[in-house]
Amino acid sequence: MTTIEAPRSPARPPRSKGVNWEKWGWLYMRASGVLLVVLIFGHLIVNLVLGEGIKAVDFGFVAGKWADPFWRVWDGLMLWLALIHGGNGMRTIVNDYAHNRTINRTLKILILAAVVVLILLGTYTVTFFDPCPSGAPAHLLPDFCSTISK
Amino acid sequence: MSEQIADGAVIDGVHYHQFDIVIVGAGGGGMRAAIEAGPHAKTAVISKLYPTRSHTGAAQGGMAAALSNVEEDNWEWHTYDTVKGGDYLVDQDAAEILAKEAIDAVIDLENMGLPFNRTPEGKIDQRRFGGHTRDHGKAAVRRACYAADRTGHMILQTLFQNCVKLGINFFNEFYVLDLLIGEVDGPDGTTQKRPSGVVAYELATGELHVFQSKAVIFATGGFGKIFKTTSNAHTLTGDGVGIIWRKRLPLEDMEFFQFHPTGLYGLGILLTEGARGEGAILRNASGERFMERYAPTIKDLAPRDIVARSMVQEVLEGRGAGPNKDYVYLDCTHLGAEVLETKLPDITEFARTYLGVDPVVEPVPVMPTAHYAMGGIPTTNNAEVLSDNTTIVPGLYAAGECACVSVHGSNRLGTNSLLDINVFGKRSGRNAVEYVKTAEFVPLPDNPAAGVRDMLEGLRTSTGTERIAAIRKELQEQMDRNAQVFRTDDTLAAVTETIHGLRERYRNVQVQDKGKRFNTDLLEAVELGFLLDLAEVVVFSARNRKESRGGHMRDDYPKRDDENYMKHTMAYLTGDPHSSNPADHIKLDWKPVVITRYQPMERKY
Amino acid sequence: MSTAVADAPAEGQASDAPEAIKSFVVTLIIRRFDPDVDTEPHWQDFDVEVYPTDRVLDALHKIKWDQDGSLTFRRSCAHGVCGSDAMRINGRNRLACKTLIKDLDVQKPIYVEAIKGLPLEKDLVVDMEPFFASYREVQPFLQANSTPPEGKERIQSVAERARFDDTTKCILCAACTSSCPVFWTDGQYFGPAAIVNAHRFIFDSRDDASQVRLDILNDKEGVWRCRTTFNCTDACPRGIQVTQAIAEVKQAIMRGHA
Amino acid sequence: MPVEAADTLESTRSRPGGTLYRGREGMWSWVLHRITGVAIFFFLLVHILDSVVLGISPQAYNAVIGTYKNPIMGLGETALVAAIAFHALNGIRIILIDFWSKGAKYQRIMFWIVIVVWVVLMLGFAPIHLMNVFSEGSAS
Ligand SMILES: Cc1cc2nc3c(=O)[nH]c(=O)nc-3n(C[C@H](O)[C@H](O)[C@H](O)COP(=O)(O)OP(=O)(O)OC[C@H]3O[C@@H](n4cnc5c(N)ncnc54)[C@H](O)[C@@H]3O)c2cc1C
Ligand code: HEM
Ligand code: SF4
Ligand code: F3S
Ligand code: FES
Repeated sequence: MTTIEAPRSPARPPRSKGVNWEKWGWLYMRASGVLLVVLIFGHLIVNLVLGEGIKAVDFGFVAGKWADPFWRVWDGLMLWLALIHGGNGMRTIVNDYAHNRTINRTLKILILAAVVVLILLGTYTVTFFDPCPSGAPAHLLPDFCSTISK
Repeated sequence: MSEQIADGAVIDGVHYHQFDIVIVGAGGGGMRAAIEAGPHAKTAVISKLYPTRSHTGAAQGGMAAALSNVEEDNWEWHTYDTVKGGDYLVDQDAAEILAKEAIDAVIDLENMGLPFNRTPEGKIDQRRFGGHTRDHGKAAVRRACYAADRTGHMILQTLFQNCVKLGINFFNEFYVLDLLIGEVDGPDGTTQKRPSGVVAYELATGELHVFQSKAVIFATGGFGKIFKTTSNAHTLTGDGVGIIWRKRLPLEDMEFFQFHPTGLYGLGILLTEGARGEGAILRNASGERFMERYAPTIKDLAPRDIVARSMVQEVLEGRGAGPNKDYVYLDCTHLGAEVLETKLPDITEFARTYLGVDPVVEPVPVMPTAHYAMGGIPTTNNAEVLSDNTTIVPGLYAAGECACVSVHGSNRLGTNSLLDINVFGKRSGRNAVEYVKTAEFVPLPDNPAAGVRDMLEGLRTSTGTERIAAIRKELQEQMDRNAQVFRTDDTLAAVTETIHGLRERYRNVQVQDKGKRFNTDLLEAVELGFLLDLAEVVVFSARNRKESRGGHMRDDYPKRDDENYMKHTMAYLTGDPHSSNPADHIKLDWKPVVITRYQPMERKY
Repeated sequence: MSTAVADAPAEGQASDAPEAIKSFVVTLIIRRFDPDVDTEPHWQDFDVEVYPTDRVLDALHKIKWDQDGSLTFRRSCAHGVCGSDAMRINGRNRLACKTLIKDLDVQKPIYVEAIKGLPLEKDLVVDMEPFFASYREVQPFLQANSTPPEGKERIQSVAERARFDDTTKCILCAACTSSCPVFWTDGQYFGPAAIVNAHRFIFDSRDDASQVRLDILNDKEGVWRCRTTFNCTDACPRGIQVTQAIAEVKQAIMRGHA
Repeated sequence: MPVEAADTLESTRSRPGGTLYRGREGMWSWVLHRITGVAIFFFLLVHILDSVVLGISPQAYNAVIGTYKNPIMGLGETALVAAIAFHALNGIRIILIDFWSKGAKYQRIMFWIVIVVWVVLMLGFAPIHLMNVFSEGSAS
């Protein structure tokens, strides 16, 4: 940075009334953070540490997990909490560094879009996931599929 | 003669402003005045520093007021102590006002939000301080209201906060360089001097501003920088007093400068008398509590002049500590870490930071440090500036350390200055408001900024070779050597010579920075000019007072001489200010001391 | 005892100091900028003879007074109480008058530059106006509805007084605000100093406008922007626990009262 | 002091515009928190997308997840877990600073605790994970 820092804009824009996003955002980051610690570490341990770790992860593995609604709720929660947490974090960062109004706007819209789309897709997946899609090769599916399909 | 110039006009590069009241200086005195004036008149405060940088913020120990919050006390005792502390050169009517209005002054500050230390009952706490006694000298009394050892900081912040609240107009880093005085028809056909405004130099841009106003209040603080070892800030160069002097208005009691006993050795940074108020003790090399010999009753809490002199005496008689036997110790070790950390945190840190000495476990090397100008711009009890012993300059006021009311006489008591700036700051503001209600603007002279412009351009473009710093250093060292705690005719004569030589050299001074914006080099050159002028007056007045009294100790005249010198010195600038012999341009006169109740007596503590 | 340190000379004593005290030469590398001629700041080296007990301010003075009079910086009290001379010394915000040469690594040059995030005016001088503007916005003055008895102080217990003691020490030097990475980003954040001065009143038992100040700081540019980087606390020359104060204000906003 | 002892070096070496601010634990922990946060965010985007593939077909999912089993990705995953672990631990530190009255006082110690716990976690995790990744594949 060789340039001289620009003066602060003289007048503060009027405070917006209504919901205080900054305060709730701040609180949300902390609340979600605490929950995420449990969710993410649980997730990591189950998927990467226990058993054969990453090598064991495949369709069958996930499907097996998701057969239990407990893990569906777990992953669903993680999805929502982490995406909103991350999205809000990214918004803060954009606000810090993107001073140009249009760039700032664009980036925030992109973040929002990414978060919304992924939450929708992800939620759809965890909710309507079919562990035993018909027509799939049986060896890729979890063991219990054979019992169900009969 | 130019008529009214509209507020905001820019003519020939000079900016014009118009206010009812202009206050020069944003220390405690200036801001206290602003709080009175702001709501009632269009007021501007012009300061060469951001207000919170003013040296009032350095004051530590406390502010006196006979609140009787912790023990019996009353304002009459306070008056007596002030008079006696000032070695009877105090104007007693003024001292009475000071002591009486002290109570309101403290309460005002508390009500404005000042966070004083509290007693267990939640009242303002008070501590002992040098020279403050109960019942006319019987014992030390707890009279100083304080906030840890940052009382001045809290006062400055509180006053600034209230100025923010009131929306006072500040012109920060504007350096006032001239006072404009016009002649108007007085009441009975005479002509009268009245201020028409001031001229200021804007540091950020290098441009000149003329502030036309009906009333001007000077609150520009002291001039300790004429000495080397001083508790005063680099910026305390006596500009305000110097401007008044150059306008050929008189200065009073300039020979009386206070040397505070406990300056950090070698540095002059102050360790508050509050330390001794809390029980700290002065010791010589052998660990003896030597103040017992000089002031048997109140010992270390004797007034500053006595303590400072005793310390120098110890050193001169070979009982000083250190490799050069040139300092004494302030011993706080028995106070304990608790008291030091809670009641004297800042000075504890100063000793640690600057001397590497931890007061909790070892005594701190100290020596007297130039601290406070008792003299200054003579004013009435209403803060009106005098042009001789009795005539006021209507519309011109002075308050704070730059003024001489005189409530401090020849030696100020600790905590009486923070009081002074509040009591007389308030009075100056009030009276200025009353004055501007009926007064008219005095027309500005033609080209009001011309004088200042010439001076600045002369300095900026000079091809001189003399270093500002070299001249200043020489002045400060010689003042320390010859006009400090002990003075004789010989030393004063020597420093008179020095000053003369330096004034000659100053004409050939070099300003290296030729730029317009933030030219602090130019500023230092101007400040040096004021320092030289004031040092000359100080020394000239000191030579003339052939007695010892308060802060003025003449080794060749060690006794107080009430018969000949129970009067204030008034110094006037006459003739050619550049003439070589000060006697050719300084005329001294006397002004009687106001004595009401307390007849001069020998001072014993 | 104390003599080893005490006999080292202070400012200006150099010339008549006994030989025993060793002075040495350090290099100061100062980031300079003269608005009249420069378009960009540049670095300049100065070699200065100093004593270990000298302050960086003394070294700057020696440069200004003996070498280059155009070097520009603010200073007044020279002992850390007026807040004039906050600057970035070796990459950290400090007061030049409270930084002793011996506490720096004198084998290497000392880098000195203006504080960051406020508009640079000249050499080490920045425009303080934006800083004071933020300060003014938090209503830094006592607002009490109750009237104390005529001619009497308001009562405040020792404990109530202690509640806000830490934040009364602020000298408005801007070392904190100009060390805050969030403030650097766009200068819109109120900054730690303004919050400290709001804290001073929010927790003063005599004040009745805490709610107003909490509302002001419960803003897009208010306390929530603080990312607890602690630069402010590390930089504060008065040892104020700045981040702690900010945390207390956040808590108060969440609670809904001081 | 003697003027000759100190002459100006006029050299103006080329140096960066300003020095890097030398913050301490608090600042560097924040820098890391920010960087890891962004990294995790982008990873998360990808990770959710690949989970969405679950809904398409088992073959497709296995193909995607297969790439995670390649050693390069294995290293990348270790880094990611390292990032998550730091972000999470430091997140807890931040939360303690915010909600525990002594949090600000102990923030520096807490930072070093975060580092220590993080190192321990990674020492526990990395070998297991890397062994799994680099061992001759049993699964699929
Ligand atoms: C270290 C120290 C400790 C002290 N402790 C105590 C104590 O415990 N108790 C006590 O009662 N007294 C104490 N005093 C004395 C007391 O603090 C001062 O005498 C008093 O604060 C002076 O206030 P003032 O408003 O007159 O001046 P200052 O606070 O010095 O303010 C002067 C103002 O004038 C401005 N100014 C000057 N020249 C110009 C110009 N030409 N143009 C524009 N503006 C100008 C400056 O910017 C500044 O704002 C102490 C003094 C010192 C130095
Ligand atoms: C594992 C548990 C997690 C915890 C405990 C946690 C905690 C936190 C906290 C407390 C903050 C706020 C920091 C501040 O205000 O200064 C934060 C910020 C952030 N987090 Fe997390 N987080 C976690 C997981 C995640 C995940 C999964 C992502 C990615 C999607 C993420 C991305 C971010 C981002 C981008 C920021 C903004 C950083 C900044 O503003 O500097 N975090 N995190
Ligand atoms: S909080 Fe500390 S660093 Fe910040 S302005 Fe106040 S004194 Fe300076
Ligand atoms: S440096 Fe800035 S981010 Fe917060 S802790 Fe201090 S205000
Ligand atoms: S000069 Fe006053 S704080 Fe450094």
